[in-house]
Amino acid sequence: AKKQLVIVVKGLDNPFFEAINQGCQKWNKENPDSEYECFYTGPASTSDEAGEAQIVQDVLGKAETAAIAISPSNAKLIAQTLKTANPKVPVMTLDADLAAEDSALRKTYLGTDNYLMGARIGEYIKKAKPKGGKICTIEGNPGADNILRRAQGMRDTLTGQKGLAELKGEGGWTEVAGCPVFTNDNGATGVQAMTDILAANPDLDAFGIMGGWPLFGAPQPYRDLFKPMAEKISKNEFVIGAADTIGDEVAIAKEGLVTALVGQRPFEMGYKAPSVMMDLIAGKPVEDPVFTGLDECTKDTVDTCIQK
Amino acid sequence: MAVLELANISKHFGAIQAVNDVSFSLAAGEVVGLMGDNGAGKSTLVKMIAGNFRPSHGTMQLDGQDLILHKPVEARQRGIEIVHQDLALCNNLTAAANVFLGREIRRGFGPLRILDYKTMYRRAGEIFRELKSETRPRDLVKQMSGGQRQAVAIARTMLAEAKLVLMDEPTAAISVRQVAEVLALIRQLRDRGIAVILISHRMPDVFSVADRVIVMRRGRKVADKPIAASSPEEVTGLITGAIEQV
Amino acid sequence: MAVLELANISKHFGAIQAVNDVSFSLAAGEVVGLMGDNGAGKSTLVKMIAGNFRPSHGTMQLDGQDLILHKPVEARQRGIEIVHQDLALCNNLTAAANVFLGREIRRGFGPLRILDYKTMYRRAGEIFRELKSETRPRDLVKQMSGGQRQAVAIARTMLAEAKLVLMDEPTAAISVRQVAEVLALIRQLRDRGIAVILISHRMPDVFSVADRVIVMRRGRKVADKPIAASSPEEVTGLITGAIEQV
Amino acid sequence: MAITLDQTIAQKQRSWFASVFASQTFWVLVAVVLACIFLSFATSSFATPANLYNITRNVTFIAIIALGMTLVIITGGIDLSVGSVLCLCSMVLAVTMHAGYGIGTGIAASIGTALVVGAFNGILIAYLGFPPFVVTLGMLSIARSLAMVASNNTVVFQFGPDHDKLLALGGGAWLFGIANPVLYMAVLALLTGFVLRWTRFGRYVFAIGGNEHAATLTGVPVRKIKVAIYMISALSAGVAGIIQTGWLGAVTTNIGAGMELQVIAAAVIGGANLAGGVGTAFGAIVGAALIEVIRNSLGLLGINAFWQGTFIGGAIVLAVLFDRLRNLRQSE
Amino acid sequence: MAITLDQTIAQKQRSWFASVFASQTFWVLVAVVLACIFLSFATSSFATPANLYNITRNVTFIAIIALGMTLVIITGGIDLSVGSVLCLCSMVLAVTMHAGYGIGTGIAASIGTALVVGAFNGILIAYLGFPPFVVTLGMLSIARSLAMVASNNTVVFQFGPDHDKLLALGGGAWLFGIANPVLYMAVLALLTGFVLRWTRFGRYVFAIGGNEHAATLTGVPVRKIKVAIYMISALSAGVAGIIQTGWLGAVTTNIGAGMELQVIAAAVIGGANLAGGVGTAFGAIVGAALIEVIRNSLGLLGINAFWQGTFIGGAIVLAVLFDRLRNLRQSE
Ligand SMILES: Nc1ncnc2c1ncn2[C@@H]1O[C@H](COP(=O)(O)OP(=O)(O)OP(=O)(O)O)[C@@H](O)[C@H]1O
Ligand SMILES: Nc1ncnc2c1ncn2[C@@H]1O[C@H](COP(=O)(O)OP(=O)(O)OP(=O)(O)O)[C@@H](O)[C@H]1O
Ligand SMILES: [Mg+2]
Ligand SMILES: [Mg+2]
Repeated sequence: AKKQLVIVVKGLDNPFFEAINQGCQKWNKENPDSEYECFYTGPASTSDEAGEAQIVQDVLGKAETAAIAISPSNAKLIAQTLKTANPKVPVMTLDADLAAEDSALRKTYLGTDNYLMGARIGEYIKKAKPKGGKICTIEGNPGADNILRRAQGMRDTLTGQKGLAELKGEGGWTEVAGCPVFTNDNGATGVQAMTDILAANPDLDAFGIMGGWPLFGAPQPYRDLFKPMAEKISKNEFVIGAADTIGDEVAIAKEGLVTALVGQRPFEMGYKAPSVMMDLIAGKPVEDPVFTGLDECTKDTVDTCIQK
Repeated sequence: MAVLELANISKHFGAIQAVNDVSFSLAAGEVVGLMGDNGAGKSTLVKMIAGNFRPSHGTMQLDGQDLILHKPVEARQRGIEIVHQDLALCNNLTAAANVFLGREIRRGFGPLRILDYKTMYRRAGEIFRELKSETRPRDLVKQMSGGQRQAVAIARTMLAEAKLVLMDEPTAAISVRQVAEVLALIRQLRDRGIAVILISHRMPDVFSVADRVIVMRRGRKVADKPIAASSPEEVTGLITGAIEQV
Repeated sequence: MAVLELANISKHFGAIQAVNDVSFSLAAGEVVGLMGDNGAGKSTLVKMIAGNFRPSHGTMQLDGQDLILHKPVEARQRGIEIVHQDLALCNNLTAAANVFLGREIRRGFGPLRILDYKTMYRRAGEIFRELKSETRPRDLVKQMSGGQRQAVAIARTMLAEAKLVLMDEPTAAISVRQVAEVLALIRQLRDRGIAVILISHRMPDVFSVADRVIVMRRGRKVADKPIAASSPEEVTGLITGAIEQV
Repeated sequence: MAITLDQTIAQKQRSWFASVFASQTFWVLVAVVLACIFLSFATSSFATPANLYNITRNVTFIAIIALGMTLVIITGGIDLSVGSVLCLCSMVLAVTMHAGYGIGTGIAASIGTALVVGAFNGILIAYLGFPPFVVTLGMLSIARSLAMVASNNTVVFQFGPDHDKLLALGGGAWLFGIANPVLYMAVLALLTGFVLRWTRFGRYVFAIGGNEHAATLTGVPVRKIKVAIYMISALSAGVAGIIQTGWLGAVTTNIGAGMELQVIAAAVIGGANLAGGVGTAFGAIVGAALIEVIRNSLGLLGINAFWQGTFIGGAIVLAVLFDRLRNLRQSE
Repeated sequence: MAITLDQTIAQKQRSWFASVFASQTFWVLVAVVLACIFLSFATSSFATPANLYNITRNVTFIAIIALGMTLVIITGGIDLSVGSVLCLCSMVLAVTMHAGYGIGTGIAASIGTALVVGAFNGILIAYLGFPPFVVTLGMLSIARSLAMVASNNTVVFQFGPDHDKLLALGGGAWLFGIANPVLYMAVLALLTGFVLRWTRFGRYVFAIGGNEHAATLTGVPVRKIKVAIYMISALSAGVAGIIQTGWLGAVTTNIGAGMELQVIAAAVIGGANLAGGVGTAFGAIVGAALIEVIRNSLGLLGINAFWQGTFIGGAIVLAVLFDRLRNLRQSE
């Protein structure tokens, strides 16, 4: 059997990680003669943090494993796992990183700068509404670190201050009661909650959507919700900054139902990861971190914004 | 001709030999009292006839044809009705629903036939009246007294024309008045040519209604004789083992 | 002196008047047969004495002291034992475990007392032997015959010295041999000065063992007289309503 | 004497009126109505047509599955696989239509999948005697895994030539401005209620839940009915999946995750008894409605997200409290 | 005659040997052993000390909670809140220690929380007659919500002065290189087994599951025992939470999500009967072991990630198949 370059993602139930898998498979297809193969795995559900740690252990215990790239859903937990496992093979992080103080446990990070991603969403919102207003943040799983980082990036950008957990007028922005909303990575839940929030706060000015679930998971109700507001959105009277460019999201942007999308490049992550891991195995110097880019789409740039 | 004919029937549960090499035959319109100590195997024996268990050994014949039953409903289709010792009632249903369970009366045509509540309540009421039992057809069985439950179970056997009715202690928990009714009912069945096996621990009942008595002890048949040729004392002796065999 | 004294006891369930203004008293060592049609309210009456239901009206006294029971275990603490009509057995436990349920024998000291299986099996075996019942203490109740189950329930009342034993149809499903044993047991209890209320539909049992008979009809007490002054025919008449009241 | 016997036989212990008051469903309905009245006064945004439209539509997915689940629960079973089956059926529909087939083919494939899954569950439970909990827990895992396989774990959001028909089916409002899913729910609820009350099948479902052994002894085809019940349960999940797909306009492999507990909660809150033998179609709808009203109100009232779980959990418990208190008082 | 009666009374229907063969636990154990043997030959990485260390440790969290769950299931109840209670207790421990308190205080606070939650569940179920499913489903929602409130939804990974002690507690291997959690599990399993077999409390637990009405009639303090049972269940979740925190070194509000179904699956696979009255401590461990061995083997065998759910679900069903087939053959 070939030696394996293993990618462990947070959960299989997320199309985002499937894009990483596609990249991984493409690498396999292009490198049939390599002594390595890219192997993709993860727990069934994104919320199964302990399950991911167990899989990491399993992988590290396997003789075939030559290197491992992990997308930690609970950074501290994976750090602890790595500490106890004391792996002999190179370890890197992918898509999500370990905490700064644990960075010695991995050789490099390949992926999106989540804080930057949130900051970019924040910039779009701020640009559209410089004076601020009422905002609601839509988040994913309550424990998901990358989402929390994005939210922080957005809040920091909106206010110009660092580390606020909740906006109470800083920089003109106020988070309304009942927010942030946790969608548990479920499109229907997300869009139902947004509907309720909008009904309860008719004077809301902006949504900051930190994970694209309501758009790509429930595009139709999302359209139903914002079609009546398309006019306001085009005039920047109502602003929606959303993460990801998955599924129907770009089409929604094209219809003018979202102010801006800031997307990651999961395919690129999956495609690049094997090469980076081979470099690590070979002992070559590797940059830390290796950021994959962001795709930013507005109504006007939809046709060109996605890097292929 | 024999309605029912058992030949060398045995049944064991693991190490327990519940019924051991029992043979007898039953003519139409004959009432047989089946007696024996607790655990003698009476219920097990009638459960085999009713299709609840399959015999470990031996053969059964009904009206001269092999009786091989895979499930209880087959027994009923062959004309064998049984009142179970544990009554087999659904507590969450009404008395009428229990009486008609498995043979609901419906009205309407084809696939659109719906339950005919009215007729079932009426018929159930009639049967209870016939049994002189104060049982309300529309009430849930859950809240009924032991005797009312018994009445519901017995009412079931009166729905169809059976060839053979098996009664596993139908008079155990019912009052004098109803015992008399049940015994009268058994006589009615006999007069209509239906064979009855009556399991009972109540000597007077068996002696007043049965034509023959079969006594079992520890799974074996130890006596099988006409009532007229026996006496309560003898049967008691056979049950307890004071008399070995006749 | 009266062991038990009931005054104007009534109990209704919603619209159903199960027991209606019943009074009687019971002396030590007296055996009272409680008879009546199904649904007459016998079980409901003894369940009130055993602490299962609280009377809607009326008062009860035990040994001259008010008897107000909030739960069944209090009745037992006051010396009232009951054999329930539905036997109250746990199918997933052994016969011995059922007999000792709620009063397990333990060995060891203080908090570290563990179940004394050996003694319980032995004691249960002894009681079954006394009852002449072929019941295996180590077997699960689930697979037992009706009579074996009855024996297990009766065995419970023999564990402690009771003042009053209530038996709700203890002979309903057991064989002649065991009926005789149960009746003998009742006589033993009487000789030890224990009062017994025996609910039964079996006229011979009541007439052979009871000192007095109480008949209920539709929740009311319609007769309360010494056995010697009554006859099976009269009692039957009272039960069915042919005789209104005596 | 004969008269009194006749009278007794004609009597019914509890009047119709008393039974209604004794039913949990009634009290939960009261709770739903009270909550709605409260919300209408407490917030300006509750009693708006738009919000009511949303609420009624949101109820339907849980409610439709709860109908099937209620049947399962009445027989004394449980079906933990419904959330995953919803996902699988949605995915089969999406993938089929995405591949260019029409909506008819898509729905047929989806329903067929549901029936196969349900038959699998049912046969294992009824014929091999597996505990329903184990079989459907296994299926929970299997069905979602198959959905991943079917879709290659991608988001499907283009449904081929009949794309718009599908969206109209789930997202439209063809009658009096009532959301289509609500209409489907109403029809299915009436149908379920009818089957339970008026057909022999319904009677058997109750009998099995009351005393399976007795049902077998009296000739009820217990096994066949059980298989049918699990097929109906899976079918209800499939139907909900189809409608939800039409509403959402996209399918991901995590839709319906955790839905099984919500559905069971709805059925149980509505009065179905997990011990078997008790349950109504109307109860399933009322239970689902209560859960949705609470969810909706948390957003409208602006409750802190951290505390929302406490409110939802509390409400689930409270829903049953009414009923318990009444029972306790009565048993005194 | 007297001799035969004595003989009958002394007899036992099924020998000890026959009972073992008739138990589901035995057949699941056989399945676990066969799977381990197969994996030892099929993969080079299964029977390595490191992998065995991991497997045994991974089993423990599910297994410890399954012990408590088994008690609940024996009484005929169910506890859906264990995953959330684990999360809440972990969080209380983490937050307390993070605030600078010692490990003793932290554990006390955590255990205290578990007992309060368990008592709440138990009192509602035993004294107010709530259905266990409803109460613990509500608590599932409430406990996780409280964990969010307690932690402000942050990740806690610094446990104050006793940080290292906590990590050693959960992550160390103090005896013969066996992971600490495994030792705790073994002790708790023995304790549970002892309680069930040898104490009056254990006897009452079975009695309640067998026939609650009968237990009440015979003077078993049914309500108190039920409260105790739900407290023990929550406690087992709390203990698992403490150990898991020590192992993971970080707590988020996600941990334990969905665990309830796995735990119940473990208990049921190990032979506990959801209808009540049947279950063993050993079965809980064996059930948890089977689930973990399957999970572990899928990774080692390199099964495609999409198909893993199918294997896990299939295995859950298969675990019970052995037992079913044997039963079917016997009932012929
Ligand atoms: N399903 C079963 N599995 C194992 N043993 C059984 C089963 N059913 C009955 N037995 C055993 O078979 C024997 C005969 O039982 P059966 O019920 O036939 O007795 P019976 O004569 O009807 O007694 P009773 O008068 O008490 O009803 C008993 O020892 C009983 O324990
Ligand atoms: N818990 C209850 N709820 C409502 N009604 C009840 C309840 N228990 C008994 N009843 C009703 O009360 C009446 C008296 O019942 P009870 O069980 O006392 O009769 P019984 O004399 O013991 O009859 P049997 O000889 O058949 O056992 C019956 O009509 C019965 O339906
Ligand atoms: Mg019998
Ligand atoms: Mg009675």
